[in-house]
Amino acid sequence: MSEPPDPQPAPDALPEADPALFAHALRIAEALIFASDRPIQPARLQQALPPDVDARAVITSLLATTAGRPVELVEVAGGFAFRTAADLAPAITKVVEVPRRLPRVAMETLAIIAYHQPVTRAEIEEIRGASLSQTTLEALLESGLIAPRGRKEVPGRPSLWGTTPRFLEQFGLKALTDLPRREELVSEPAPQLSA
Amino acid sequence: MSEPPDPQPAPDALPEADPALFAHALRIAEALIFASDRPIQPARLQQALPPDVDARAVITSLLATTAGRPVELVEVAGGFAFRTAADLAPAITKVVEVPRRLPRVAMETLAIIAYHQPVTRAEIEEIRGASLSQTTLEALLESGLIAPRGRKEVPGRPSLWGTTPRFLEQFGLKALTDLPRREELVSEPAPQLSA
Amino acid sequence: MTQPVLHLRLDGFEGPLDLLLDLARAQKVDLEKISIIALVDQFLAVLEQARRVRLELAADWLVMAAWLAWLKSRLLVPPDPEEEVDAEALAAALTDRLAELERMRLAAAWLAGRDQLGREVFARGAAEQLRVEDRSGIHADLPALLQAYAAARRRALARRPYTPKHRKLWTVQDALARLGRLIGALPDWAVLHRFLPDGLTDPVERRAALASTLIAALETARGGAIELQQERAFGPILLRRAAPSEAIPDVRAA
Repeated sequence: MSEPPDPQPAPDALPEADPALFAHALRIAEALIFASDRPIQPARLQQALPPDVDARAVITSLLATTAGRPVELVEVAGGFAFRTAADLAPAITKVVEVPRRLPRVAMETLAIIAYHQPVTRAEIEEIRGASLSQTTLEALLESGLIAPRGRKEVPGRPSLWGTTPRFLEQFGLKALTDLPRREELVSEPAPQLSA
Repeated sequence: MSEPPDPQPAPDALPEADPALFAHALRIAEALIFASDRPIQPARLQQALPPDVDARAVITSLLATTAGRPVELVEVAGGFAFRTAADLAPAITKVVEVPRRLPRVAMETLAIIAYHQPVTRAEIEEIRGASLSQTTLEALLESGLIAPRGRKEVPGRPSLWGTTPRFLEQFGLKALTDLPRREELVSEPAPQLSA
Repeated sequence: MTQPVLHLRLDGFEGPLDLLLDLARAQKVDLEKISIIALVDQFLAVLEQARRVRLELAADWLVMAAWLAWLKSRLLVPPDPEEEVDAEALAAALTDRLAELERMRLAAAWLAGRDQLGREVFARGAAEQLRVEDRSGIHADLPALLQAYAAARRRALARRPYTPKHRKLWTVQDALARLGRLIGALPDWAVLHRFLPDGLTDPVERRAALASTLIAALETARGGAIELQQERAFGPILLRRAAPSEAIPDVRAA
């Protein structure tokens, strides 16, 4: 608290500030910071305060009194703002499920893994007739729909990929054998594809 | 921001609810209502509270503890929200931008819509004995205070208008029933209407 | 909506009803007790005054003036039981309209007198986002998975380089050899088709073999080893081993 001497003080007043005035300033500060759509800088707060009350001192006081409260004063970029306490976030936030749509490449890759597992990335590329980006594979991995199934004993020992129980769940399958046979989906010219 | 309820209650606390649980519920309620810029309905609050704590009881407690504070809990538009105390407005408006007041015509139109809803534009004009400019209706619409409420099944199928929850919020009303009853709308002895 | 033509006392009135209400208010606090006749006189007087300054008046003012003058005349004559319109009821309806407008004015004033959000009281300026989107779920079903597989395979297959199908064509040499082998075992006339190689499913290959076999048969017949016969155009071509003693009869080939 910087101490602007009270201009019209009772002779016995504190040298710093009139406590009633300071209390009023605290009320103003609390309401203003609450109402502002962006963090309040001390200079901005100062405009709203009685002339003899220092905005910094008010903020310091407010920081102390709101610490540990469900709504705390915090210093953020550009000034001071009220924020709900971090420990309450799980209770007050509402989780809304927004299922993602798999991109086409991911969906095709997943389908190929499902039908040809265990399968290497190179084999997937051959079956799809297009190269496969690492990100697509990683996204599928992250989604929990595929998992590594060891390595193929060929030069380079590439990872083999297969589907997970989560995959069966996602597509409502009891087992992989519930998938329609490949021949029902595409007429393959020759069985030369079982890479 | 209420006074912090004691989180570690004395062992002789009330037998009904676990006081620590209730104190936690109070924290959640305060944070939840504070975080939102729209009124929180008790049902929404209930979802966020521990199962054994009644949202109504928490609200009642919060209403009591925040009364007279710079930011008070108020009941508005079917829910509960924090609002700055009216006496602090002069200080706040020094810093926070204040929207323009609605012109008299718009206020009158709004009152007619509030009391006669759902009501067509022609009916509003009939009551006012004057035509209603499109700008007035647009201004009300833009402010979010009114909204279309279907069409009247008469020739031309004119739009029907009604007030919104935002209207209740704007004027601090719990519900439309908070509006004065028609019988209460009597002029005080000789209100001077300047012409 | 006040037109620029409305000057003087009409300035600031939002139409005839507004003026009437103002005049009625000046009469009595209770609108139910106002004198319609006095009201009409006052209204017409104001209008007259306005017209002296400005001749143009908006139509709705003139309509109201005419209607009020008519109403006044009806109110002054004793009620006629034969009369369809009840002047008293019309006057009462006018009073009701004025009362309703008055109530709405008061309601507007009541609203305006309340602490308004954003003016006298303030809500949380910077709301916090309470909604967390969980995007871990995946929107995909089995049909989509199967379609994806089929689409990927079809596309991959379509992308393969085109290689023309290798055709195994039955040459005349082949046909000659086959004919030579089979002819010895032939007891009687036999159709040419029987001399085609087995397992020819492709129609193109089958026709090629038939042509080669026919040429081979003609060749063999020319050498005198076999006889050919065709009864009619497009009829079956028959052949048999030539009788060793006989001379070559007429050979009618296709």
